[in-house]
Amino acid sequence: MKTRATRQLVVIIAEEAIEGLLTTDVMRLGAHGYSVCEVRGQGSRGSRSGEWEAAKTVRIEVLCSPEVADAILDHVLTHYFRHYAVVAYTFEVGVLRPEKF
Amino acid sequence: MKTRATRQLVVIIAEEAIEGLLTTDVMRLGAHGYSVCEVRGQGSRGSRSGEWEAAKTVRIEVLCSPEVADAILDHVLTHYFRHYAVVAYTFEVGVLRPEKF
Amino acid sequence: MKTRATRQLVVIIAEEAIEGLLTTDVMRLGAHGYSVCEVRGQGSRGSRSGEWEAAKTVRIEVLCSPEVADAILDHVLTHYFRHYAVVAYTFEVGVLRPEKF
Amino acid sequence: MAFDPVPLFFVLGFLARLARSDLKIPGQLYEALSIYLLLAIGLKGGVELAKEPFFEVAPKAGVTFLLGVLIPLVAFPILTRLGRLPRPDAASIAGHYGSVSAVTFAVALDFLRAKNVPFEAYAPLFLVLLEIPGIIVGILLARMGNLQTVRWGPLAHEVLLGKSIVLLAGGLVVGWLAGPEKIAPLEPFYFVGFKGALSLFLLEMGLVAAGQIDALKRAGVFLTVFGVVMPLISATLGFIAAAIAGLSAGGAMLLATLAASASYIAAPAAMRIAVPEANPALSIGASLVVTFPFNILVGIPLYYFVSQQIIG
Amino acid sequence: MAFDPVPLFFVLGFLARLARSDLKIPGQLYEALSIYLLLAIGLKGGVELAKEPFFEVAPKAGVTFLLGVLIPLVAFPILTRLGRLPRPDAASIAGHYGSVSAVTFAVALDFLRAKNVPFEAYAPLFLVLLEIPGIIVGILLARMGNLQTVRWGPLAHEVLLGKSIVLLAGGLVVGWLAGPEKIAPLEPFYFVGFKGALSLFLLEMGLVAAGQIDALKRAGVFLTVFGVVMPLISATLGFIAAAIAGLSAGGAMLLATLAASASYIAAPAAMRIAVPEANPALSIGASLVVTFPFNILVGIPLYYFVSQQIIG
Amino acid sequence: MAFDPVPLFFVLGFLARLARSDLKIPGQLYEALSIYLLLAIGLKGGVELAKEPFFEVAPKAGVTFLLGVLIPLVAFPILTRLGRLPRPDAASIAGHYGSVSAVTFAVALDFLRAKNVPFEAYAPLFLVLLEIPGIIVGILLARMGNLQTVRWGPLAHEVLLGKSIVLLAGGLVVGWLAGPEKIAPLEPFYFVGFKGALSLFLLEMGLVAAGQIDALKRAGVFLTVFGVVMPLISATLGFIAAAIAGLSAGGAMLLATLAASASYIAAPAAMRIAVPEANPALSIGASLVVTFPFNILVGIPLYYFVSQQIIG
Ligand SMILES: Nc1ncnc2c1ncn2[C@@H]1O[C@H](COP(=O)(O)O)[C@@H](O)[C@H]1O
Ligand SMILES: Nc1ncnc2c1ncn2[C@@H]1O[C@H](COP(=O)(O)O)[C@@H](O)[C@H]1O
Ligand SMILES: Nc1ncnc2c1ncn2[C@@H]1O[C@H](COP(=O)(O)O)[C@@H](O)[C@H]1O
Ligand code: NA
Ligand code: NA
Ligand code: NA
Repeated sequence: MKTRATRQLVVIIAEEAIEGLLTTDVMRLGAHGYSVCEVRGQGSRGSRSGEWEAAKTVRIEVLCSPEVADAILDHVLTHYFRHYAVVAYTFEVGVLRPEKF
Repeated sequence: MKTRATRQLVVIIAEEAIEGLLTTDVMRLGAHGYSVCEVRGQGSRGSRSGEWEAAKTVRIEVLCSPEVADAILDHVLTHYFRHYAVVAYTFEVGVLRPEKF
Repeated sequence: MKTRATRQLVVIIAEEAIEGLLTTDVMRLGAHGYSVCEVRGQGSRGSRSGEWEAAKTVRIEVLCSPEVADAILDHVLTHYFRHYAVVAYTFEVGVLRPEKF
Repeated sequence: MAFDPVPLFFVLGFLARLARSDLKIPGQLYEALSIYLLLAIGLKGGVELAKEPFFEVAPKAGVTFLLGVLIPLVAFPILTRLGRLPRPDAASIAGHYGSVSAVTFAVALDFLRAKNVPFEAYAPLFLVLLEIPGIIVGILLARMGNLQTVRWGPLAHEVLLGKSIVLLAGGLVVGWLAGPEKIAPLEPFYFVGFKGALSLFLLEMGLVAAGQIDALKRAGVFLTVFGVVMPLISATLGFIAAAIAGLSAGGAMLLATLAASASYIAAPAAMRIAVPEANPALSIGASLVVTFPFNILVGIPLYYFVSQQIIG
Repeated sequence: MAFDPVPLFFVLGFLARLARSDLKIPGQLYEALSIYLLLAIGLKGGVELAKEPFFEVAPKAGVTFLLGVLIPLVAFPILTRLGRLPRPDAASIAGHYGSVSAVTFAVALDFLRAKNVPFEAYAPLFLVLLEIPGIIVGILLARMGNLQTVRWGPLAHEVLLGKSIVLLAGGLVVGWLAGPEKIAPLEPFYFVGFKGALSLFLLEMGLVAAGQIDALKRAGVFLTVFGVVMPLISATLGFIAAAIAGLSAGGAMLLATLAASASYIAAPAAMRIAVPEANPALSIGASLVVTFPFNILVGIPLYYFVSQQIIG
Repeated sequence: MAFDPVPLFFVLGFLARLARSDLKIPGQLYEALSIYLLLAIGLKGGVELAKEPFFEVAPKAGVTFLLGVLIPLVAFPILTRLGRLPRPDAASIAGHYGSVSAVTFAVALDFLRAKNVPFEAYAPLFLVLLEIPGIIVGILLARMGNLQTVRWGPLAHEVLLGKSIVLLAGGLVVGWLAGPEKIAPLEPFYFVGFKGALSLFLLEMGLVAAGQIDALKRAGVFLTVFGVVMPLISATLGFIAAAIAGLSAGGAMLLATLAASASYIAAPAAMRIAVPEANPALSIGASLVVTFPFNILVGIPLYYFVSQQIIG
């Protein structure tokens, strides 16, 4: 298959209470966009069914440069991991229009 | 871990108005299936909250061969990138039952 | 970008009827969590619109060690592929707090 | 000539989907209406149940239960012998037809109310009693010979605590505990709005049913015919059971409708887990795409007509 | 002084979003209410249509249709000449203003009912007739010179089977087939609850409109002014058409409101596919953020006042 | 004996979830009902407020506000001293109990209406006034000593423009501006349907509360006891405040219920941002799994009984 420019995809799964904080931070740290979808799930803090306000979880995905990805992950690690239900991971993807991200 | 056959996962995030066009194209270009989920997000064209018809965004994922992945991405690049809110990326994944895709 | 510890992300797309079975199995096989989102889609068994009970599809993602990933995929292959609408794939991601998964 | 609007809503949804309109059902509206309808049916039945002496109701309930056991036993040989279907598919379909469709029942209720025909007002109890036995018999038929492979624990849980049973039976109990006077302030929400909510739900069912046309194609000619003939057989059995139980004409019509209706919620979910090798397209094609519209459009007026002839 | 609550709900939603409150619209509630309102409007109109002789309605329908063709033809030169907008944008916006907003119509209906003003009760038919021609004319304007590039097949499908047409026209047909007596039991759900559902929908529209403030910024001063002036021009054309068609004061007010309203559901969807190079922020900024609130808050009382002066 | 159906719906949901039924709440139905209930409460209060002279209401409002400040100050030492909870947890829980639960209030309203007990009809104003101060005091308690770390700007925004305040206060203003006559056509939707919508919401609350049983386990015995005793203390304070403010028996019962109720929407959201180190399982376990059912099932009849003894 064709060789394509690469970028990082960063995925953050977190309780919805901090969606606003996280997306603001993500944009401030240099991302040019993000997409959010609602999930339900289970983890070390028990089950989160999404049925009511405090049980909602979101999955935020951000396509960005490796530098921005590092900045986002470090920020999440320092500011949110301790007190919030958060999971984060990253991987490399081939993109169209790399200049967009 | 076990070595597995690989395929490409293509992800297209786009305004819902063209979901029908995109999924038809994807199947025509050789994919054998796709999965769609609704997202909200932000990008160069501003924020898309998903609250009403014109503000909806979908995330389409297609597991397919590298050739089909190329065909899909090129098609999206030529036909949709100019006028529509679209983001697309691809990466390699290990699959079960490779003959299915 | 920084080097990070890696884990596997396993994604299972399946009819909602077996969501409960699958998530129970996933946890039993050693995963420490999972996230589920609702999708609609198309595949070899036709279109699944998600509009009513029997047409619902879920996308389950599990961040886990390569061993657990193997166990999950093998289990899905043996127990669910034959009779159910199921798609599964896996890929490697960089994670924060690897000890969590 | 003036048509009853409720079935027209079904037709509207059906045609819209066939014509590939972009009209879509918000999935959660479907769920919300379904919760509402089940609760409303249960509540109303419960209020009425409170007025009946137990020994009046018990024998009728017993006959109803037996009817649920009988129907799949009748359907199964038809499906294996005439239809030459493999055992799991035949058993699963038999289970679907042994169980019931609450919305079909709701349309029949509405039909009788519109015509001011009296009926045993605790009829929703029959709905609860008929939902389960058919499913169990279907599973037994599928697993004959190796019954030890059935995981009865989870299955019983799945079937007895499925959402429709919980809402119907829960509504019955709430209605029964609260009684007519305390339920009265809930009337505008649950009873006055019932027909409207039902019409909206039928619009959605039309969309859903037409969306399963593919399943019908896979089901083929035999199952299409079965989807029309089986309700007629079951309705006949229903009328016989009603005669044995001594029901009024209205009650007999409701029992015949229940017998004739096929499940498209509880049975598919249970069969998917308990009989995974059965192809769900077959049972859904027959029950949802043929039998459901048949009952709504033709069956209910027919069963009503028959009930008036033989009992009314 | 007592305010009409319905527009106040819009203002509440608008201010809440402007103040960045976390009040959000469940997307499926928006969809559910929109399905409900369209069906209710259609049903009511259909019931009334059943009472009218065809030759009474046909000429009025013809005039209404022509009005839908005319408005975009008037809007287009204003947008290209005065606004110096590129052809695709001007054509797309013209199409939005040629088409209609069902919710604006619903508010006008409710306004007349509250004041007990009589009107041609089959007015929802006008709504159906006005939804489409404006969109088609807009697309033709965008594609003048290279009409062969338009894929008319899919477009006709998209426009004729769009969800609002299906629900409105479907409701009309169901209401017409069922007639007043059979529709009566649906009244509590579809008609008595109408104003409440409308109020909730307007709350949501307020949130949506304020959420599109950015689009208005991109649209700029010219389109903001256009969003206020164009409805006044269209309403005038609407009154002229009403006079030609010989409508009552109430009917004239409804036709003027329809003419003045701009589409924010059917037109955006159709234009996005048929004229992709048109920037959707421009048409949505003007139609949703300016014209919709203008009509709800100022236009409807104004058109009412005018209708009473010239006809009432 | 006839039971009030509204609490029975809660019990039904609670038992269904405990029994691990697959009955699920469509998330957006939950949101839709919650928007509806808050608006309906606000509207009704606003209509009544329009009838009251300002100087009548102002002192009662002042007393209510002080009550909201007082309750967390009483709860906090109990939680730190008796419960030996760390400061952030104690402060967060105190804030939850200082704030209120609108649904508990709705059940109390419905209880009084069913018994035809008169009350100060502008009581929803108390609900608005009590929602916020408790949360602020809770945050202050958590941050004592390093108040400069609190980001007051975003916090004020979060708390003052939270969805429940916007809907309640917005409903009050709309009701007040529109007045009784203009609100009348909204009655069937917002008021006649209220009890039914409330019953459905309580079914969902039962499912939600039972789903949080795990949280209660983490909360432990002390918080379980606290969840029953604290409402009794707060209700007592509420009765004292009512006596000072000179409320009627009905009004006193409502104020006691509000005082006794603990927030499970506004407070969790605010605390999560402002006091992230507080474990949300503790406050939710106590407020949602213990105090909410306690108030619905035992508290409201008890506060009513007491109000009749001391004032009625
Ligand atoms: N191993 C995992 N794989 C996928 N998602 C996870 C995993 N662990 C946790 N999550 C998600 O992250 C949320 C919070 O996790 P936790 O903080 O571990 O409770 C859960 O509710 C899941 O949605
Ligand atoms: N960098 C990004 N990462 C993830 N999603 C994005 C990104 N940029 C845009 N999107 C998504 O794509 C949609 C359209 O993007 P745009 O055309 O840039 O406005 C947005 O609403 C987002 O949902
Ligand atoms: N190639 C594919 N790419 C992405 N999702 C797929 C693919 N094939 C199937 N799916 C998803 O898996 C579900 C079941 O697939 P199937 O068993 O092939 O009908 C479909 O409804 C889709 O949601
Ligand atoms: Na049956
Ligand atoms: Na117009
Ligand atoms: Na309180």
